[in-house]
Amino acid sequence: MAQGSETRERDTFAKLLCEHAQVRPDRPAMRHKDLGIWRTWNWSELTETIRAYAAGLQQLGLERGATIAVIGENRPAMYWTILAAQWLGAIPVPVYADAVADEMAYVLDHADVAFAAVQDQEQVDKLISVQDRVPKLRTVFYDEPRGLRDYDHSRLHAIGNIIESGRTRLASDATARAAIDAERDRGQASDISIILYTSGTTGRSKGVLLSAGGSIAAARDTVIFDKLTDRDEVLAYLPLAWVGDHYLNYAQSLVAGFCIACPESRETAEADTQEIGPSFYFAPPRVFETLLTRITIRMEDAGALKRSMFNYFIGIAKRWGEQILDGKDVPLGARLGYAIGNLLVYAPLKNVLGFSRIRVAYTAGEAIGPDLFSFYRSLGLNLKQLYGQTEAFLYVTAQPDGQIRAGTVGPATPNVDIRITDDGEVLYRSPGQFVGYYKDAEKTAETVTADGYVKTGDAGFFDPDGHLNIIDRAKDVGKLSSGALFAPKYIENKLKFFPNIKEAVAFGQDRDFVTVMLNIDLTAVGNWAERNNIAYGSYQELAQRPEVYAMFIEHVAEVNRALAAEPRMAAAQIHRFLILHKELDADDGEMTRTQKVRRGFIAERYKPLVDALYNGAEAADISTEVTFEDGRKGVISARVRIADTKAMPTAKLEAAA
Amino acid sequence: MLYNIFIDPFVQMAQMPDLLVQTLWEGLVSGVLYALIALGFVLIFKASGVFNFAQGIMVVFSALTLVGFYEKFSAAGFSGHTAAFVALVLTAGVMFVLAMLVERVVLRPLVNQPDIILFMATFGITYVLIGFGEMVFGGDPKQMIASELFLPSGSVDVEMLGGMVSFQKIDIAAAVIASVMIAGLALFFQKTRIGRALRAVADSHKAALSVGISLNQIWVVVWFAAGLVALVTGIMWGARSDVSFALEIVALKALPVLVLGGLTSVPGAIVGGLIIGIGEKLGEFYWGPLLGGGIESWFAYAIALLFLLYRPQGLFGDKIIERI
Amino acid sequence: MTAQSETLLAVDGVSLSFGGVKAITDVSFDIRKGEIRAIIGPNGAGKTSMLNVVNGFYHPQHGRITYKGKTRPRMRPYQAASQGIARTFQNVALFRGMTTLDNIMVGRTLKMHRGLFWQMLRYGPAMREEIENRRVVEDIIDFLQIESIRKTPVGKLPYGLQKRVELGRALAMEPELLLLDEPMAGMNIEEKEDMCRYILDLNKYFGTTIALIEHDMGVVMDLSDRVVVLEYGHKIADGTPEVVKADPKVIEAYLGVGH
Amino acid sequence: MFYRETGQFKQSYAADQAVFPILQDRLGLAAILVVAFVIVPLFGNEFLLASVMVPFLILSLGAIGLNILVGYTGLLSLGSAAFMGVGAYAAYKLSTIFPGVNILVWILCSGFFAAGIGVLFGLPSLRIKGFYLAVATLAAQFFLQWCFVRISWLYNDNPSGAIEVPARTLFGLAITGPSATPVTRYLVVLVIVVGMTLLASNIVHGRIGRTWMAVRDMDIAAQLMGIRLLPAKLLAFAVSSFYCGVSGALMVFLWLGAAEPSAFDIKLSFLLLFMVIIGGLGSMIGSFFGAALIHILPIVIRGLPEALGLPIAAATVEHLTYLIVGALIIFFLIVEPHGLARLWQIAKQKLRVWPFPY
Repeated sequence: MAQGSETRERDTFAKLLCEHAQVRPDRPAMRHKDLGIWRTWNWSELTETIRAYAAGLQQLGLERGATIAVIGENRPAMYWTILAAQWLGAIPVPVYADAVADEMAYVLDHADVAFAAVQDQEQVDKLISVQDRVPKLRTVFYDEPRGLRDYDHSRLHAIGNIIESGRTRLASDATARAAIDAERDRGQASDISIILYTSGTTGRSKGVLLSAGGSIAAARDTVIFDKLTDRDEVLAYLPLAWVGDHYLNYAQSLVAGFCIACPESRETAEADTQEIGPSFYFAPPRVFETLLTRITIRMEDAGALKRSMFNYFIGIAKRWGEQILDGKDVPLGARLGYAIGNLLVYAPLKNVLGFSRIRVAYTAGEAIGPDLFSFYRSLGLNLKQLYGQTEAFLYVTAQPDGQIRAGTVGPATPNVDIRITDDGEVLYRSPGQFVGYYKDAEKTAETVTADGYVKTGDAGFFDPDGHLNIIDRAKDVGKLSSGALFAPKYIENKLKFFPNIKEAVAFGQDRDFVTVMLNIDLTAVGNWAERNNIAYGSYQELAQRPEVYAMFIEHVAEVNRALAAEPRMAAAQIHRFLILHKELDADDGEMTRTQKVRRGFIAERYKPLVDALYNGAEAADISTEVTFEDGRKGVISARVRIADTKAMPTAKLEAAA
Repeated sequence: MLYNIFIDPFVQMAQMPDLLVQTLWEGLVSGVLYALIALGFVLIFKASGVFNFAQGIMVVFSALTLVGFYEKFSAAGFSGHTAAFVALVLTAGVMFVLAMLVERVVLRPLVNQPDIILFMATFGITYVLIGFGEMVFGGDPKQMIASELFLPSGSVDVEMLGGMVSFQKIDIAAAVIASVMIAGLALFFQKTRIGRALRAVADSHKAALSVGISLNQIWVVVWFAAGLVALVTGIMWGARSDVSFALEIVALKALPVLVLGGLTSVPGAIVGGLIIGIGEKLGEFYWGPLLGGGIESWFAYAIALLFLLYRPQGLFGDKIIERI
Repeated sequence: MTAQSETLLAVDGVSLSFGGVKAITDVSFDIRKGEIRAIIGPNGAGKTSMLNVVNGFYHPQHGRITYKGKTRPRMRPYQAASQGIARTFQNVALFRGMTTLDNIMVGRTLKMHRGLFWQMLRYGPAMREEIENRRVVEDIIDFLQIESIRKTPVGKLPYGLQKRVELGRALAMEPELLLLDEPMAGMNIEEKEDMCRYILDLNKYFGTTIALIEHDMGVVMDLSDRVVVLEYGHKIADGTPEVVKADPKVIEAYLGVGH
Repeated sequence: MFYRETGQFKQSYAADQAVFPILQDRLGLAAILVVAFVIVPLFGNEFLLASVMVPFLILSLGAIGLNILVGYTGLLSLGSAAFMGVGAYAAYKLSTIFPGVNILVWILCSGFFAAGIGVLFGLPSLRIKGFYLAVATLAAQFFLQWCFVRISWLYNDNPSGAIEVPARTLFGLAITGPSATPVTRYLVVLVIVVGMTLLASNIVHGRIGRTWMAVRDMDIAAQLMGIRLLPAKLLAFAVSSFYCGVSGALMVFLWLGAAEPSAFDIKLSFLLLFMVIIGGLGSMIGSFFGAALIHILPIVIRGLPEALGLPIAAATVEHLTYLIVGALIIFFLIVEPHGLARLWQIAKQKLRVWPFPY
């Protein structure tokens, strides 16, 4: 394999790929569970595939600078498309596979895509349905041929066929190979390597332009930071269009040379995690939360003996686990107890979850409950937090091994420079930071300061150890009418730590007191109801059961107690709450695709409820329009009860700063 | 050879009809006893769907218990007849306790299990009964207290067909008692409330439940009835030979009888018993010598097997209809 | 729709009775290659018996069955299977002690030939054969989207999935004629939609001829090319869904039973 | 708990279809084999080897045979002892007619005779099912046993009516007859049993095994899959009887040394059936569990009074054994009708999902 010396520059992903093919040709590069077994491609096979794919795509007219949409789940063909496009200097634009046609049309149109590579018939159908709104879209490639046989194939190509034709072309024509390699070598650090569309907490999503050199530089820093090598392995299950997947799996894999494993299907992702046993893992707090809820529920069904053993050793872990993980000195007895616990509980538990081989795990995206965070760490899982955003190509801060504190997100990652403005907003400058928003110079200018810092929109501060503390979105940190600090997210996170509470939305801006809307967690509460013989026919019915309210009053009171203990937050205790009759849902626009609540939208949508929360009513009627899974719309109405809670006596204020 | 198999036996039958009658009679008597054992099986199978392998051992066990009680009482100075009848009543009591125990310990916990599991459980009962019986009564063969129970002995010799045919009185008594027993059971089924309930259960468990019959109660009754049948069988059989656990193997003979008659049919059990009893004796007497004798041990099964190939559900069994 | 002229199976004047009870009386109809043929009718109309006749489980007293142009002699079910007729059952008839994978693998029995010797060694040709057939089965698993229950014993599966596994088992036989006995009974709307899609895909892409019994009239009208209507063992109508729907006798039969 | 399966993924169907796909199972199996092949012969005393292990293994083999028929194919048989007898007598005749051929060859060949007879008696199984079939197999039991008594050619007209095992060697080492040491006999039996278990396990995991299970679970559906019932059932009878036959030959040649026809009476058939049902229908390992329970438990019960210094008469112990075995059968059926193998499976599943209960 005679590659040009240019590949040594390693400034594009395609060049990195070819370097791996030379340095570690036989190490696994990608796996996919397909038809029941794990297919594996090593770096040399992967490189050949990508080269052929690039050759095929070139033939179909994909050119340098053109954009190509990538719509699908985590499957090799999708990653290949990204790589092959980058090889040709084209710009991949991953799109959320579960996006409704409307959202998809906007992104495709905005990104000027003429090509789209999609997973299956479902996505092809979606594209056909928005055809007239994406006039530039010419050609669609698909991975799974099933159901597509009778479609008009003049503009439709199977990815497998493209790769095959590319292979044939390369094999039959010696110059073709040189030409395609030359195309790769034309790539340079300043190329735009990908456009990632942000989900946008407000307004339309924006296309974040990232450069090849920047992306690779950023990934290289964190690969060194976490000592990732080609022996590592990840299971790719995060949405392809999200910066997390593109960075943690794709970019880091190509920099470090480790293997990406793609699950068989969404339903099997968990089982596949256990089979692969990833060594590097990322999950948003929500996933860890769900897992913990399930652990708790499953353990509740265990026999008394096993349960008490479990609880006993979890107790030991809580007491000593984190200290042992951080390499601190602990008494011999504790170490022994922990070792037994590891044998009986921690290691088996991690095994069942597929976490046994994890060396480094991260969570981000939302604040994680301190107890939740410690729970996993105490089991010996090296779970850390990072703080980042798409514009930074993910990392802004990350917790180094051994310096973990639950409340903070750690110091700036290597080569990242952070500044905090006078009004508390966090700004940064990072190697991976974006080039700009696609076709939106105005927004770009709004976001980037004159001296090259990027505004995060988050409020935060550094603690004495230099670890960043994020309070909330800068614009969301508000005040009660009394002038006391009101950080809604902070309160919501505290509530959401209860396994029974799935979602919380806090209100209080310019009001006299704080109120919240809650979502029950159907699994946890349903289980609880079953054990307590509480009958219910639907989500709505369960949510409005007086027993559930009674339980939630307890939960809220506990949060109030915690708030009362913190001088800055004591005034923001929850006075009234209600349990929503339906689950907040991204399809209804109540949450973002990354599952963040859209507080403003909710306040508007449920205005009658918000009013009732503040006018002292005991219940309120509401009817809302909802979108069902199949896209149909309907209206559900309900009468929602409202409960009052006691404010806790505030802690002595003398310590308040 | 062919002559020996197909012609000679019949020639012999024709030449010595007295011997034929004698053989037929012996076959008839053992057939009656087979039928009695089979009857116990059928009772239980009909009412609870349990293929009670222990029926054979219950015969032995009841006979041993009877003799055991008798020995205790006569040793305590009771007169022969008194002791025998007190022992009889007590044995019946023991069979009732056994029925209760079986229902409580075995059937109730195993309700709704597949047939083969219940079948195996009755193997367990068999072993327990053997172990318990031998522990209490010892392994030696015992003499049945026939005369104490006013059962006749000796024989009636009738001159007929140019020879003497000898009828054991006890055999005649056995045939009579068996007939009375069967008639009694038939009445019980037809006329009593429990009998009707039993039939309801046999037809459909659900139907029985819906008319308010306790299945558990039924089981006890049925097992008790089977126990009484076993007791009678044991007395009769014991009067003809010794009472010992060697009888167990004879009890297995009830299986071909059942197969022949159909598992759920009382008349089937009787007819099957007679066919097997007579066929076996004829086979042994006329064809056995050709094969070296002793074919009684398997001849009954061979008859049953051949018959099954022709009619898999037995003589009186319900036709098996496969539905899909 | 073009290849539909050729008749795959013809039922000609078939009558079937069980000990005097007439299940089917003088019914004739045909199934054309590549079509989806529905058999409908009220309960007890003889629909399932009809399928049982077609795959050789019941032997009709009168009438003739012509399959692939040849009049079929009295045959056993396994012969029907080897001639490319597969079916599913009204009440799921899976092998409950086995996993999804093994159940579908049983459907490959006719395609596997290695004898006891190689099976015993589970090596060489036997293993190769096992793997080749596993591949086919995996394609079916993929087609029916049942990856996540591959190794689950079928007895533990919910009803809808059991039906899907049963379809998979029938597909594993690579049938030319697939008989489906109420494939959607007891399913919720979503499961029904899935099942419809599978049936249509099968018919469309693999050219499998399908005869199905179904109660859900909507499904029948959507799926089938032609419909036979039975009532009390007699054929009362036969034709395209539109024709059948408009037939007064059919309307009466269905209204008669309260539909 | 000891199952740490994270990271065990299969890259080929061969690996995925393996009989033991989980690493820990393979390790456990290896450990058991090491104990069986090395530790037991090294440290076991004569009693353990000759009276516990050898019979246990031989009975396990018979139970596997019966399990193939009853557990995998769903055909109830009460005649397995007779098929063991066929094997024993065949091996005896062959080894006395052809003394020059190694006895192990004849022991294995005897299985074919048993298989042939098994097929013959399996013929009715097409029409007969369930208990009716059990009765049909009883015909085999009593008929064959009668043959062993009446056909003197089978036991070379030995006046005692028994067969006596001639001394034979393998590589110069006595393996049968009085001079064969328990260790040698144990190892020979072990090799045969392990080897045949492996083969049986291969069969039941492949097409044939699936065919049998399909016939067992739903014979009508099996037919419609193209399975012909009679050949499938006859094959089950053949393989089952083969195993029983070899087990019977081993029983006479490497365990008892001599045997009368009564050695193969119906009680042995029942014992095998207990082993299969208590061990677990349709499970290889269950056959071993069952054999262990039914064979070793009475030994323990018999040894217990002595060990505890209780003066109990031998006869009483015998009766107690009956009583206890009977009670245990009922107990196990109530606790787990699907046998020890199911308990084992549940335990294994619990260990796999530990600390979770399911």
